[in-house]
Parts: sequence; C-alpha cells; structure tokens
Amino acid sequence: MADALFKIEDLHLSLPDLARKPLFGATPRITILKGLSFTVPEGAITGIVGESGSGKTSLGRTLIRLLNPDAGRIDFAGRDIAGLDEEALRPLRRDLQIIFQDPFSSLNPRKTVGAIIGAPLLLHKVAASSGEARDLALDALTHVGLPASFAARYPHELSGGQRQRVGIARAVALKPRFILADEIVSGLDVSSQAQILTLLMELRARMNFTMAFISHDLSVVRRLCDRVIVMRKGEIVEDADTATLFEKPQHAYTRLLRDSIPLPEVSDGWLAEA
Amino acid sequence: MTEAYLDISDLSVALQHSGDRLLRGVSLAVKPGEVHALVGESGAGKSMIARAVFGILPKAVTILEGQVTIEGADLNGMSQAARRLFIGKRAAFIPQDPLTALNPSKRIADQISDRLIHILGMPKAKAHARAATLLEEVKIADPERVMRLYPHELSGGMRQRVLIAAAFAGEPRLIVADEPTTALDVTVQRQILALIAGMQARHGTALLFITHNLGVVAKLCQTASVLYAGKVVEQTGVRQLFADPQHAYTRALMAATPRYDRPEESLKPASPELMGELAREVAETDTLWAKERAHG
Amino acid sequence: MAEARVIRVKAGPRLWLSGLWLTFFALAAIFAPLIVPHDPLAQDLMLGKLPPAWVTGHEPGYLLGTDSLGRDVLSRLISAARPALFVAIGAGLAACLLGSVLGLLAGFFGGWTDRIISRIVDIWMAFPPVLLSILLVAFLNPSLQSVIIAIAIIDWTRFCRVVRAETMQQRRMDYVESARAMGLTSIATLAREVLPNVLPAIIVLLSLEMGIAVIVEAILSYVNLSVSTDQATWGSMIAEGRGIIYQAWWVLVFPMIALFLTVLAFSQFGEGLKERFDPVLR
Amino acid sequence: MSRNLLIRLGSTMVTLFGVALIVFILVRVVPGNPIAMMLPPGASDADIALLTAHYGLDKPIMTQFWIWLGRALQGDFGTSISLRQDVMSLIFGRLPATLELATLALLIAMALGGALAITAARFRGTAVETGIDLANGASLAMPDFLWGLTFILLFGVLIPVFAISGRVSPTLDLPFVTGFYLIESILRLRVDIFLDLMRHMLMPALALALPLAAVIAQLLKTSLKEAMQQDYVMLARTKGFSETRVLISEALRNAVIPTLTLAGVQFTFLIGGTVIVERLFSYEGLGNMAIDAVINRDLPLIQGIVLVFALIFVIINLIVDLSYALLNPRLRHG
Repeated sequence: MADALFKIEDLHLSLPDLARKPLFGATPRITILKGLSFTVPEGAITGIVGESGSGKTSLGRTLIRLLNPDAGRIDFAGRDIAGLDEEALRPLRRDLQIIFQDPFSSLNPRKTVGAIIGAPLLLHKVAASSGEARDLALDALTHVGLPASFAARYPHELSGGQRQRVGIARAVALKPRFILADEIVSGLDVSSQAQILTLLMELRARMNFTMAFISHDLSVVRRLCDRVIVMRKGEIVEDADTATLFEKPQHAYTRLLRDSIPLPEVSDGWLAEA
Repeated sequence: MTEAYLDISDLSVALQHSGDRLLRGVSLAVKPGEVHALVGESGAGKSMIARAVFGILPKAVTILEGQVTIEGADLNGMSQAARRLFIGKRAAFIPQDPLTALNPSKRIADQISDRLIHILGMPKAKAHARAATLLEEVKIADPERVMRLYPHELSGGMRQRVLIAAAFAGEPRLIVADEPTTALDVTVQRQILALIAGMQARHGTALLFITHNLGVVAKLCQTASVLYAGKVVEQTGVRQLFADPQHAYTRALMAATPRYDRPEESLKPASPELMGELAREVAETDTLWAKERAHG
Repeated sequence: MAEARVIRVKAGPRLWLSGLWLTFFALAAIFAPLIVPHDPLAQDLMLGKLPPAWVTGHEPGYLLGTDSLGRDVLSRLISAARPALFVAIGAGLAACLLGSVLGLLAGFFGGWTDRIISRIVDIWMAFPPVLLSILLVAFLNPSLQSVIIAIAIIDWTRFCRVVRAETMQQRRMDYVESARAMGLTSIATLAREVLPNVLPAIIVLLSLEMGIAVIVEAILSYVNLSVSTDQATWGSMIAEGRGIIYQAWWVLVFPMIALFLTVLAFSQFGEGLKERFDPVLR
Repeated sequence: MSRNLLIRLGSTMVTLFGVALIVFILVRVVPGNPIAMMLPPGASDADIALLTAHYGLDKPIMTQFWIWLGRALQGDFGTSISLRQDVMSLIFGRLPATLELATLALLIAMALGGALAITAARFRGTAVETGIDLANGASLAMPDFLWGLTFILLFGVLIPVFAISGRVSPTLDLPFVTGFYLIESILRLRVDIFLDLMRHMLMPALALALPLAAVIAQLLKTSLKEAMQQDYVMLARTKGFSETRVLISEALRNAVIPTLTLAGVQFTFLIGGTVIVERLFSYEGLGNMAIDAVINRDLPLIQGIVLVFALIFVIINLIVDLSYALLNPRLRHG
C-alpha cells in the first residue's frame, strides 16, 4: 500500500448557521463532519462520494485548509496542518491545489486566461519572471488541449468545458503534490465530461500528483478512482478500493447508492423496486 | 395504429437576427399511454422542442416551417392566447429545477390549484380538495399542512413531487417533462421516476420525457428520438436502440456514458473524426434545406 | 445575444456625445477668463435685462442677453463652469475615495467591520443631504473648499452602500476562494482579485457623483451659501433669474440648461465608459 | 418575525441616538457664537454672559447634551433664538405641510414609476421599452431642483395654470382645525379648497416625485424582466395563463420585493428634497423653515428640525423593512 500523503484522525468540523444569527452573541453552529478517520494514499486518485448534505465538499475544503476544523489531526506529508495559521500555511499552498465545480464562477471574469494561470506561478516563485510565467502558462494550456491563443482571451469568451480546462491548467501548472477536484464534471454534458476525465487521467499518468475526486456520480468514480470513500450525513460509511466497493459493498447505504443508478440497458424490475 | 396525441412534423426553428437554425426538420409523435424519450446533450435543442409544443418560444426565435398538432388540432393556426388556453386544458409541463420552478411567494395549494380554478373553471373549494388528494398520490405526508407551506420550506425532492402533482392536477392527456430528475440525488431520482411512471400508466397520459441520461431512457421509456444539433438522427423503439444503435452519434453517446458495471468501456470521448463527420452531416442538411426552400 | 448588441450600438454615441459636452465644459472652466466676450462681473445699469440675440430689442454683442444689473449672461455662464468643475472633481473624488474604501472593507471582511460601517452609514443617511450640506457650509463659512468638504462628507455613503453590496456579491464567487487557496493574503485578494470586478461600478458612480456635486453646488449658491458674490455660479444666476422670471426669463433658462446638460453628460459618461472598456461587456 | 422586529427596533434606537449626538456636537463645535448674533451690536460682555448662561451654553458639552437630551425626550427642544417661540410648536406648525407634500409626491412617484415599469416590461424588446428607457435616462439626470424650476417656467409663467408660490391662496378662509389642510379638505368635501391646494402643491409634489419615479421605474422594470425569465413564470405560461396575467400575478409580486429596499433608500432623498423644493416654491413647510434657521444660525431650531427629519427617515425605514418582511414569505417566519 503506497504510504499515505494524508493521514486524517478523528476530524471534526462545524459551521455557523447564518439563518439564525442573533444581533449579539455567538451564532449557533451546525456539525458537518463527525469525527472522520481515513488515509489518502500518495499517487492514487481517491473518490469521495455522497449525496447532497453528506459533507463531502466541506471535507475537501478542510483537507486543503480552506475551512478550519474544530478538532482532529490532518497529517499532510508527515506534518499536522490542522491547526496552522494562514502565515504557516502559505508555503504549503503550492502543494494543495483545488479545481472548482462551477467554471463560470471560479475564473476571475476580468482577467485573461494567461494571467489566471500565470499569476500563481509568480506568487509561488515557480517562474522567476513574468516572461517565464507566460511561457509556463502557454505550456499548461497545451497540456490541457487548449490552443496557446486562448491566453489572451477572457473567461466569458470560452465554453464551459474550455473553462474547466483552464481551471485544471491553473492547478497542474504548479506541479502540486495534491489536487482536490470538487465535482468538476457535474455541470458538463456527457461528451465534455468524457473529454475532461480522459484529460485528467492522462495528466495524472504524466505528472503523478495525488488527487481527491469529489462527486455524487458513482459511475464516474468507478471509472476514474483507485479507492472510494462513501459519506453520509458527516460520517464515513465505507472506505475501500473501488472494485471491492462496487462488487461486494459492505454497507447497505453503499448498495442503495449503487443500485439507484439506472444502467443504460433495458430491464423491467428497476422502477418497480424503487 | 392508434392516433398520435402529440404530432410534430418537420419542425424548423431559427434565431431571428442571424437565421441560424436551432431545430432542423424535427418530426416525432407520442401516442396516448406511450412514454417517448427525447435524448440529446445540452444545446441540442431539446428544451426548444418543449417550448415549441407549448407555443412559448423566446421572442428572438421564430418558427420557419412545420406543424405541431395536439389531439389532431393544428396549433400553428391558433392565436397565441387561444393556443395557450387550448394547451393549458390538455397538456402539462414538469420543469427541471424544483428550486426555481415554484413561485417563492405563493403557497403550495395555490400553485397546484391555479390551473384548476382559472383555466378549467373548477370552484376554489373543489380545487383545493383535488390538490390535497394529488399530494397524497405523490406520496407527500400530511398534505393539509404542506398545502399551506411556501416552497422554501420544502426539500428539493418534495418540491419536485409538488410539481408532478401540479402537472397531473388537470388530468392532462399529454405531459412534457424536461429533465425532471437531473437536479436530484440519485436515490431520490429513482423514487421520482417510479412515481412519474406509475401516475403516467394509471392516467394513460402520453409522456414526452426529455433527458440526457441514457440509463433513464432504458428504464422508463418505450420509444426514443436521438437529437444532435437540432436534428433527429435516430428514432426507434428503446430495446432496438440499445440492442443495435444505427447512428454514429448514438453509438458515441453510449460510449461516453459512464457505467459502473463496465467501467473500461465507458467514458470514451468522441474521436475528432466523428466530430468532423457530424458537423459535415449538419452542413449537408442545411444546404439541402436551403435549396428546397429556394425552389419551393 | 441580440439584445446586448443593440444596447452596445446605442452606447457608442452615449459615450462620445457626453464626452464632447464634458470636454467643452472643462475647456470653458479652464480658459474662462480668455474666452468670455465680456467681463462677467462688469455691471452697466443702462444695459439691464437685454433679451437674447434672436429676440427683438436685443443688443449686438450680448448673444444671450444681460441680467438686471446689465452683466452679460453668456460670460457669466462660461465663468461659472470653473467653480462647478472644481466642485465636481474635488467632491466627487473625495466622496469616492472615502466611500469606496469603507465599502470594500465592509463588504469583504464582514463581521464587526461591516456592522460598524453599516451603522455609521445608517446614521449618516438619517440627515437630509441638502439640509446637512447647507448646515455644514453655513458653519464652515461659505467658500468653494467648504462646499467640497460638505458634499464629500455627505455623499460618501452613496459609494459605501453600492461598493459594499458589489463586493459582497463578488466575495461569494469561487475565484476569491481560489485566490485564498493559492495563498494570497486577504488584502492582496481584495486588491488584485475583487477590486477589478468592483471598479466598473465605482467608475459609473464617480461620474454620477460629479453630476450630483454640481447640482448640490447650484443649490447652495441658490440659497447664497456657496462662493462669495464676486464669482458667478449657475446657482446664483438661477436665484437671480427666479426673482425676475416675468421680465427676463433668459437669466433663469440658460443656467438651467447648462446645469442639466452637464449633469446628464456626467450620468451618461460613466455608463458609456463601462460599456466601452469593461472586458465582460465588450 | 418578532426576532427581526426586535433587531430592527434596536438598530433604530442606535441610529436615532447617533443622530442626536452628532447634531448636538456639530452645532456646538462650529465657529460663530449664536448668542452674539442675537443681541444688538453694542451689547456688553455682561449681557452676552447672562444670555449664554440662560441658554446653558457655558456648561461642558457632554453635560449640556444630557440636559438637552433629557428635555428633548419630553418634547421640549428649547426656544428658537431667531423666532423667540417654542421650537416644538414651530415644528409641529409646519410639519403637516411637509408631510402632505411628501406623501402626495410618494403616491405620484409610485403610481408613475410602477406604471412605466410594468408597461416597459410588458412590451420589452420593443420601441415602447426603448422610449421609456430614454425618458428615464434623461429624467434620472434631472434633480428635483431643476424639475421645480422647469415647472415654474412652464406652468407658472408660459402657461399660468398653477400657482408658483405658497401653499394655499391667502384669500381663502380655512375652517380647518389641524395643519393637514389637504386631508381635511377631502374629509370635509371642500372641493374648492382642495383644488386650490392642488393648484399650489402639484408642481412641488411633481418636482419631488419625478426623480423617485424614474428610479422606481428603472429598478422595477429590471427586476420584472428578471422575474419574467424565471422557471415559475414559464411554468405558468404552460398552464395556459396569458402574458399579462403572468406578469401581474406571478412576476410582479417577486419583482416588487427587491425594488422596495432599493427604492426605500431613494425615498429618504425625497424627504430631504423638500428642503430645497419648498424654498423654490416658497411653500411654508418644515424644509423652508430649516434653511432660514441655518442662515440665522438658530441652534435649537436647527437641532429640532434635523432630529424630526431623522425621526421621519427612521420611521420610513422601519415601514419599508416591515413591508419587505410581509411581502417576502421567506422572512415572515424569521
């Protein structure tokens, strides 16, 4: 078993319930993660699946410390980053990259594609000069299958699938150790989804970064991921390698999730058993 | 061959200012009690067909040619108001996103009974009673309480059930459902699909089911039309479609669809050659169509 | 898409027409002493209330006629552009700077910063703007500087409200989250990522505010609280014209037209600039 | 609902206290000794000291504030320096005139703005909408000050239909008990007085109303057009409802909510606008008196008027917030 890039122990997270915010005093909080423990093997793609409200997105955001956990250890490459403040986290940010779900909101509308990919390269000193940053950005564009001429374009001039590729280029250009993909194909139609996932698999083979792939679509996870974590209402229901989880699911909820997927072949009983 | 309840023949629709065709001679028919799938990816024009049936095309889009008939009556011949009233009495629509398809400042009861009262002329008390029975039929607990609630007080799944109840409220002979379960979790989707199938069978309604999910087509529908760039590229029975798909696009769509039982064969992106072939086919239909209109 | 294109075509003339008037207004303000046909303050009771050139009984050389003290209306109109421009730029920029910075901070950081700034804005807006400006100017003894200070002190809330709302909206977008994930500090995120998206709204508002500043200056000089009497202003001309409305309507009408065109130009110029240069709209 | 109400009331009190404090300090700290202005030029220092003590202006500022606040809460705002009358009675004498003018202006603005927005939304994409947009664009640049002057010119001088100064013809004897002439003339069915009042009030009311009407028209039209693109409107069309019915019964209700909050802010400018518009039309309202108070540096009167204006502003904000909660079911169960 490859050694773990992430070792998570008893992770707790709660967020303020803004709906019931009083004028003064503390805002009541909702518990989101209820003591999770698991590992993310280095070099593998780990799927995190669950329905809406299962806490999978919050878990992803906590892994790369966009959210502060209430308790528990987040051991990243041998170092506990659960309690680090922004200052201490900054040097690690290069190795903790994220690709967002909504391609329309994750790219700054008033920046060119070249600037969106190039700026982080300068920030983390991957590129020494803006000229070098521009060249690296152009390379990144070609890696994700976009023509170099897109560097001068603005996000609103691109399609959903093309924007998602820019999001991927921004992340992989930094050659990070870990990338979080948060429902990155949920907004795309079938053919763009197939192209983006194939691209992701090629990039992972060439650059072997570790990835956590958050999704509500088990069929996609089955094709893409080496391991799968099934979540429900803030708890881990099952954590196994992908083949075992689909062929011999231990937990009833995993079975329910799998069997709820309509396979593209004609059969009579599926609707009746709903 | 029993008479088709909804019959669209050779429908072409285009953007007014550029003349680009969004629908290219679409023909399809749905018989009473039949569930017909309209399959295609976003941008293929699926929703445009639904809007054409109800006569609510956006202002910037015009009908170039083609007929839409319901119950044998040609809708193009009617005035916009008469057409809306005619359809309002016979057909219903189930929208995609339950979070935006209910009026946020109206109670659930009003949103189910409004068609009964104002279009079908049913007295208010009877309409509200009918609304309550419908909520039971869509398996919503405590219908009396739910009737007085506002949409933001219900879950996504419950709101979709309310929309289904509103659709079946006027005993429609035809229902057009536009991706009614795409916005729902997969476990809730299965219950909603079963609910729609059950009510459709019980009421013998003709159902035009719009989706991009081939699994839903296989489990729910009897016949299917595959749409690419506004053109029906394949139209057949569902068993036939999955057993022996004829058109290259249908095969490409099946290859791209993820499957957990055969992962290695799924998620195959379409090859550039295929994309070029499809583009040529669309261009040919347009030049052919332009030539015919020049002589016609 | 069709609708957007129609508006953009219309935006063209909106930008350069308003731009033309504003350049004309600015040139008048800068070169007033050189281009005025007569000394705007020279009185000549013999030439009192002369009508404009196209009305019978006019006097050649006094294109727009004279006021009750025989002063040339056109010359006063042109020389009044200077205080108006001074106030528009001074008060506009001051209010814009103060209000936008506080709006950005309140909108981006939220929490107590937002509550305090919003409370201050609420209290500030409880004062009727015109009354407060009259109060401030009267007590800061009337001068152009006190007019500028008064308008800036009052109108910064307009910027603060709009910028705060715009910033909060941008704050929710994923690209801000992405900047944080990239390791940018909060201030750097606000300055480099959020500000470019809020700037278009600020520019439109700044241009609008310059127009409002000109109006408030006119109102102040109408109640003779603005600059001293030895400087012609549109407001004082209007006040004088109001008094002799039956005998010399032109003394009132021409400064009104000048005021309206300037305010209209300012309100359209910002909009036109945004449509022309905002990459998202182009 | 009650929780929201408590929060709103709490913040209203804070706002009022803040206004009172600022007005008090502002007027005190500003240069120019009001007392000196009141006495004849030759007055001796002793007289000035005497009068200062009488008005309590010699005590430290904060103590003066608490004394003043204590008295203000019982409605005693002191006596006006320039008019030598009790400030409260002066204000209440003039307040009805301003309230009637502002309310009339508000009704005109809402009716006009609403009608324009609904017409423009109903005929969106056509010449009708572009026409309304152009008219709106121009009128947004016309402040109440310029509208007033334009009306004076048009309907006062060129076509003398309306009166260009005062609130009612001095020749009429008014059998009214309260200061609310307009309302009393309606209640007492005195059509002659009502028409005379309107002849005086319509132009200033229009001058105040048009800028607000333009804002309402623009905001309501934009949110109406947005509402018309929502799924629930499309669903209503498929149910057979006509375009106009869909606009009124489905879209309008949800379009009014966002417009209300934005228009609420603009409405306070209407109240502020009465100051200059009353001056233009020599209309005997609170705004007109405020300008004289400032020019005469009449501190107690200024404080009283500004506080009353602030009170009106705060009450309006409360009404806007409450109606916002009533209209928007999401907040009703807050």
